[in-house]
Amino acid sequence: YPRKAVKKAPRDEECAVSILHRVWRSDDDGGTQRSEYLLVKRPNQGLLAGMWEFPTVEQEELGKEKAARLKAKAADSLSDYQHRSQSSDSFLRTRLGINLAECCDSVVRQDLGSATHLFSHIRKVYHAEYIMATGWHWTDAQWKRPKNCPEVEWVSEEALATAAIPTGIGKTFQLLRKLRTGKSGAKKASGGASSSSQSASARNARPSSEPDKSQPSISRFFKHQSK
Amino acid sequence: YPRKAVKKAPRDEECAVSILHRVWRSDDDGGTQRSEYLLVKRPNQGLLAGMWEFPTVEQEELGKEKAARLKAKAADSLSDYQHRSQSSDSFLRTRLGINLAECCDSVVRQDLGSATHLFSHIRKVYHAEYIMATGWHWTDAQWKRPKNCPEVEWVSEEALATAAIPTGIGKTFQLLRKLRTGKSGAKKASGGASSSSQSASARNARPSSEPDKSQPSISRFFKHQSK
Amino acid sequence: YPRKAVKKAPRDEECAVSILHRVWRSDDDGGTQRSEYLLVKRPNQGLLAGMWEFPTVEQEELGKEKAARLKAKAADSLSDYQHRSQSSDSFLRTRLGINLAECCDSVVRQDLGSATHLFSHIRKVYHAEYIMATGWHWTDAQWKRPKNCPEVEWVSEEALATAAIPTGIGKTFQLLRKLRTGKSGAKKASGGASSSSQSASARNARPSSEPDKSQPSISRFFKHQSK
Amino acid sequence: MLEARLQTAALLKKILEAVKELITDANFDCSDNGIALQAMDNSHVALVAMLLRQEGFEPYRCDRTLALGVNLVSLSKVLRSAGNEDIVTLKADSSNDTLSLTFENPDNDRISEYELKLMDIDSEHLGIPDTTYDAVVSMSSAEFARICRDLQVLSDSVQIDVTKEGIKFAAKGELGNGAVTLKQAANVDKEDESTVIELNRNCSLNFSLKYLNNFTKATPLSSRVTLSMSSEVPLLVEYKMETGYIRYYLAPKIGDDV
Amino acid sequence: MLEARLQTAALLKKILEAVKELITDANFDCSDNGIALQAMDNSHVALVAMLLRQEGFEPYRCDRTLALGVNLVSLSKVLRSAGNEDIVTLKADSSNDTLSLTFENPDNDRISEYELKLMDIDSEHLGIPDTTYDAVVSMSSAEFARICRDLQVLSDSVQIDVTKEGIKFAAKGELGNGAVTLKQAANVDKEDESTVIELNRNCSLNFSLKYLNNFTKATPLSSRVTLSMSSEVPLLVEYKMETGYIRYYLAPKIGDDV
Amino acid sequence: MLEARLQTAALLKKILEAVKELITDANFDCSDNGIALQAMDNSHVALVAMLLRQEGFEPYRCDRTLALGVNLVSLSKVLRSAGNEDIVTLKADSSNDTLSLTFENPDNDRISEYELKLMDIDSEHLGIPDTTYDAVVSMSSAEFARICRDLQVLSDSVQIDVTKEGIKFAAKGELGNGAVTLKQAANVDKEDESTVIELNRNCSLNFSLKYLNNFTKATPLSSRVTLSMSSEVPLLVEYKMETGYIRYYLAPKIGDDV
Repeated sequence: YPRKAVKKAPRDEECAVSILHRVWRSDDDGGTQRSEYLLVKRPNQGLLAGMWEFPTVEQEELGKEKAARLKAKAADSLSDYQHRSQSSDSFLRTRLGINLAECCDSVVRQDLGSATHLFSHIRKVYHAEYIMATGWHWTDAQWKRPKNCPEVEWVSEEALATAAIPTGIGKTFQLLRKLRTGKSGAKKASGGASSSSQSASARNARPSSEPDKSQPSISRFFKHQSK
Repeated sequence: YPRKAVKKAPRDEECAVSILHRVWRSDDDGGTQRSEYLLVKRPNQGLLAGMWEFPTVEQEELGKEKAARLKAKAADSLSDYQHRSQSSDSFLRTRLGINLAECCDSVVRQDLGSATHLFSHIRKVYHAEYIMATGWHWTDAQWKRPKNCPEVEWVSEEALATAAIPTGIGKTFQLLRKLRTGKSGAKKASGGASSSSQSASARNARPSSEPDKSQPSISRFFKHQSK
Repeated sequence: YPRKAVKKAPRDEECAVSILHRVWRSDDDGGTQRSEYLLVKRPNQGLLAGMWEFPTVEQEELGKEKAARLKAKAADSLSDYQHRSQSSDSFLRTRLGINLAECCDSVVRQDLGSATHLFSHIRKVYHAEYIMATGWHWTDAQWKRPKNCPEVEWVSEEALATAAIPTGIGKTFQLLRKLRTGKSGAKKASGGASSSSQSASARNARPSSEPDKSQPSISRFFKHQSK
Repeated sequence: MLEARLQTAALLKKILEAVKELITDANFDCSDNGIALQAMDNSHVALVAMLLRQEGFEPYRCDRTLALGVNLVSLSKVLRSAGNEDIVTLKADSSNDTLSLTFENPDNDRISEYELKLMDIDSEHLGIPDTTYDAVVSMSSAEFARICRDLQVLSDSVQIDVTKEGIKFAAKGELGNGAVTLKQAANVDKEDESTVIELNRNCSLNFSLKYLNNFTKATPLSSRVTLSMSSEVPLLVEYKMETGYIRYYLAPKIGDDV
Repeated sequence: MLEARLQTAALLKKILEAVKELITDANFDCSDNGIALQAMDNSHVALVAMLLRQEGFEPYRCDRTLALGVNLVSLSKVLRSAGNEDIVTLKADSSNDTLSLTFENPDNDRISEYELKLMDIDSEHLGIPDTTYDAVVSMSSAEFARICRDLQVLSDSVQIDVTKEGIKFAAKGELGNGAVTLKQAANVDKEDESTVIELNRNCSLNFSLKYLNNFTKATPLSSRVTLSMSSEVPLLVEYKMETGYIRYYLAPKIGDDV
Repeated sequence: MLEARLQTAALLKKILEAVKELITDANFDCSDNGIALQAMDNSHVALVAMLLRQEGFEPYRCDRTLALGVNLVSLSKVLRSAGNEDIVTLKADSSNDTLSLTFENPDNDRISEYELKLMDIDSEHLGIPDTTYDAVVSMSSAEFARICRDLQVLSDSVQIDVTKEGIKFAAKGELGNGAVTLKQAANVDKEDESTVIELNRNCSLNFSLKYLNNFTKATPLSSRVTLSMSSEVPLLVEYKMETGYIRYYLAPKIGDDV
């Protein structure tokens, strides 16, 4: 095989995904319990243009927030999960206009671990958090969406199965399913702000798809070749 | 073996079973949480006379209701689970006098899939639904039972184990247990009216005891024989 | 091997462990849900001096209570789980000043089965109960601790992992984890006072570490030997 | 009262392996002809009929007919403790609710005795009419087992086509398609492996591979198997033993999703 | 300091297989007599005592007694990488907290060296009194393993009856009952398989099959096993090796639910 | 259009076993040279390159290059139904989206035909530069497999040191440490088992044992394996076949936690 011009090795990227699940009792339907998930539409250009996804804070944003927070109060003790959780909060509030403290009766949050998806030149790690908001009482009118708010939609679990969701994002929902069916050893509910991914149990629970940083990819050594 | 007079091949029958589970905090017992299931006594004649079962809508009734509903509003989009769920609602209300919208604070309903039991000449499919009614507040006095209401009883999970429940009905409770222990891949909570057994996940979750319609029973070909 | 002076064979001891889990929504933290477990410090002398444990009723105390109760109302029908559950109640109330009927909105209790730990001369069986108190609303001020109350502390699940908890007590928390992840066939929620460890399902669920009473230990026959 | 002595436990062990996955409980019907069993599987899709003629036992004594209701899983567990070369004696009594099994090793210095509890099984006999089949194919039982196993990778059902040239097993599925053809062959050297076809009319029928694979648990009983087919009539899969047989019946699949 | 060289790794591998399911951690007590191990299983029900005499090693050197605390699962994992024919050298030092194992293949072109971390194990020795047993039965170890395995299908416990005619193993359970009887036999041709009984008094005792089945992991160490019994005294199950033994002790079961 | 006939299915079966755990989907690139495959594993850590030269087939015909996108798990399932001695014929067509496989038994009375659905796989070729390695070690493939398996007990990674005396595989972990040394040996009698080293410079590199163990799935293809190493360059593990090869590439591990 003759050697050809250089292409870049896949780069790693991380992002924080929030699976926001609202549960409430509808008034107009005999009072049965309802349950929906929030989807956000991606911009109409760029990677995965126009597809629907769970609210996602991209790496760039995550990095900025962390830097700001670190500067403000030397919060180097903030664990990664805590950091991501706060970034997601801020994303929901400022980008989507959702204030978790107001819209519902109670919130349970849970670190779901991470899923990895390989694009042709990006190895993307999706850190997922499950946010269950029970007793959701905001009406559509109460929800003030900011100006630059992307298109959003609440969908049932069934509708999720047929929505045009990118594979990588879909994997985060698999993490939630696994947790629910108890098939994985993923760690269980760890209440709110006190949770930390540093505990012993959390370490074991980390999905094995976590990349091993000491093992370089073969594609750093051999060059991509036009056929 | 000489051939003998004709007996009918086993016929298929379906029914809808509701496992109604009430959970509340008793006043007279230090406020600890209580949990009970509703049983209904079968008539004193006929198949399984006098045995206890979960509230069950038989095939005949199911068929009538469906026809009526279809006529009323061309509701051919009603999924089978939705249909059964509404039939069960109506059974609880009109036959037993239980109005789920009034008797408790909140209701979660869940399709449990189906169990099959073979009687000598009937292959009976029990479609089961789990109805958890939390914050049950009706007293016995508040519960107005209609005239033709069969004998009913609320029993603890422990008592269920010893009650004289027909095998087929017992299998539906096994479906609930499986769901809880997460051993089966049965689908998880799918809120109320929006749930549909047509989703991809539901299809996989269907118990393998589901009969294969393309495979005829051998007893359609060989005749039962008196010994 | 020459035979040496007599040592006692390991004796069996039982105790009742309560894993008290309070869940509430904090006011000072954006209303996110909080979750903590109660630990009690052991006396500064004796076995396991100064270590932290879940509230535990020792065998001696369990025995006394049972005798008293049996005398009072011939309650020989009290199952073992019920008995232990009441002893734990009484321990929480009189020793720690915690009244479950007052401190929170609702309580779910669950028999976790038992774990066994071998000390050099004691085979100790820990019967564990999980007590989840949701809507905890007592402030520290409202909690009146009795005079002889041991040191107590509420800790997060993460902190549990690093606390100096004796191995045997730690095993009871493993029982809770197992139940949550659904890995074991351990029995599921059986509401309050009506629960009984005599049901069929409970029998199967009993951990296999349950000692077989008909099998004597070899150390009853051969004597310990100084080396 | 039944008393039946079998020279090698291996035969009984193989019979149990051949039926215990299809049937959990069944009556062994003992008469002066021998020991028979007929039962549908739990889903009423397949029928198994087994016969061990009295000539296969030495001695055999059965003065009145007896229906011995046996849990086949339990019996199979007990048989696992018999050596293949052990002599087996079965004893039962209408006044008693146990089946007694004695295993003696050839050296006669080891005797195992088991008492297996019997059950009341209210089973119904199906009458199996005599049928002249369109096609009867005799082939290697190991080859049949292998084909059923191989095609199960592709699909749940197999189409069997018989012509005078040979027999073809075909399956279609998500991975792709597959077909195995055995030529009617006079492989004179290897009689056990040849495929022999008696044909009145060409056949093309669909069957559940899950059940066929279950039937092939009988492969150790005979080097040959016979498939007898006519359209709209259950397939007969027969394994002949020296003094008896195991026959399996399975209806063809119907409808679109074949 | 210990240095002990064993001609074949197979012996050490078999010993580990024989004890590692009962015991997870144990001290190897090394002295000028050889290497010994004594430990109760985790539930304190059974006792294992193993001895490898110094004659079994060449050379053997142990100038002062050493207690090497070993995790047997780890040791067994390391031994799995030794060839059966490899020469094994064990080395340890009181100043060091590792056990060194060297495996050399017969061709001497492959050397594996492992350093296994040792542990402090605070174990207590039990004194085992000399006992004159009522019955001592020597039998085929494979036969004993087979009987324990077969009867476990029926029950958790076995009743062993010894008379001068033979030894009988019986079990009762939900499926039914079973009993295997071995006759005291002078099977002159097959010495390894004969059953030889020394009897002072008839015996009838109950034992846990789970533990007996665990003991039979030692079957590869010897073609013969000896069962020594008296009432109300622990059963001794002994497997003799050329230069040592493995002994298991198990108390009879008591009470109603036997 | 491709038509390629292979005398024994065994070769193809072994190749599939050698790659299917690392790679789930891959293109078989067919040209007039033969059939080649190159793919990274799912985590982009290892690279597999396989070549079967046209000389290995009889006949071989491929008039224009074809990339056949195959799910290797499906192909492996289909191959399982081929007898080791069967003659395999592969056929494909650019106008068609299936790969046809025909298996004929040596007696020619059994023909299996499978049509496997193909996929569009958008794979990228990596260019592999020619490298002069510091050390090239030729050794028994079974020995290499055994060492990788044994050391995995101790650690996830192995350090390989090559000197002119021999090659040493070492691992450190929580249980302890282990090292296996093979001497450069002229074991004249057993050529297959000898270790032969060509050395420009001593080497000391760390590799993931998980991947090395995966590579050893190719052991049945050849009695010999060649390890080619230089620092900071991927290890090449090569299994040569009569008319082709399988090569695996794996980068050394870096950083502190080796």
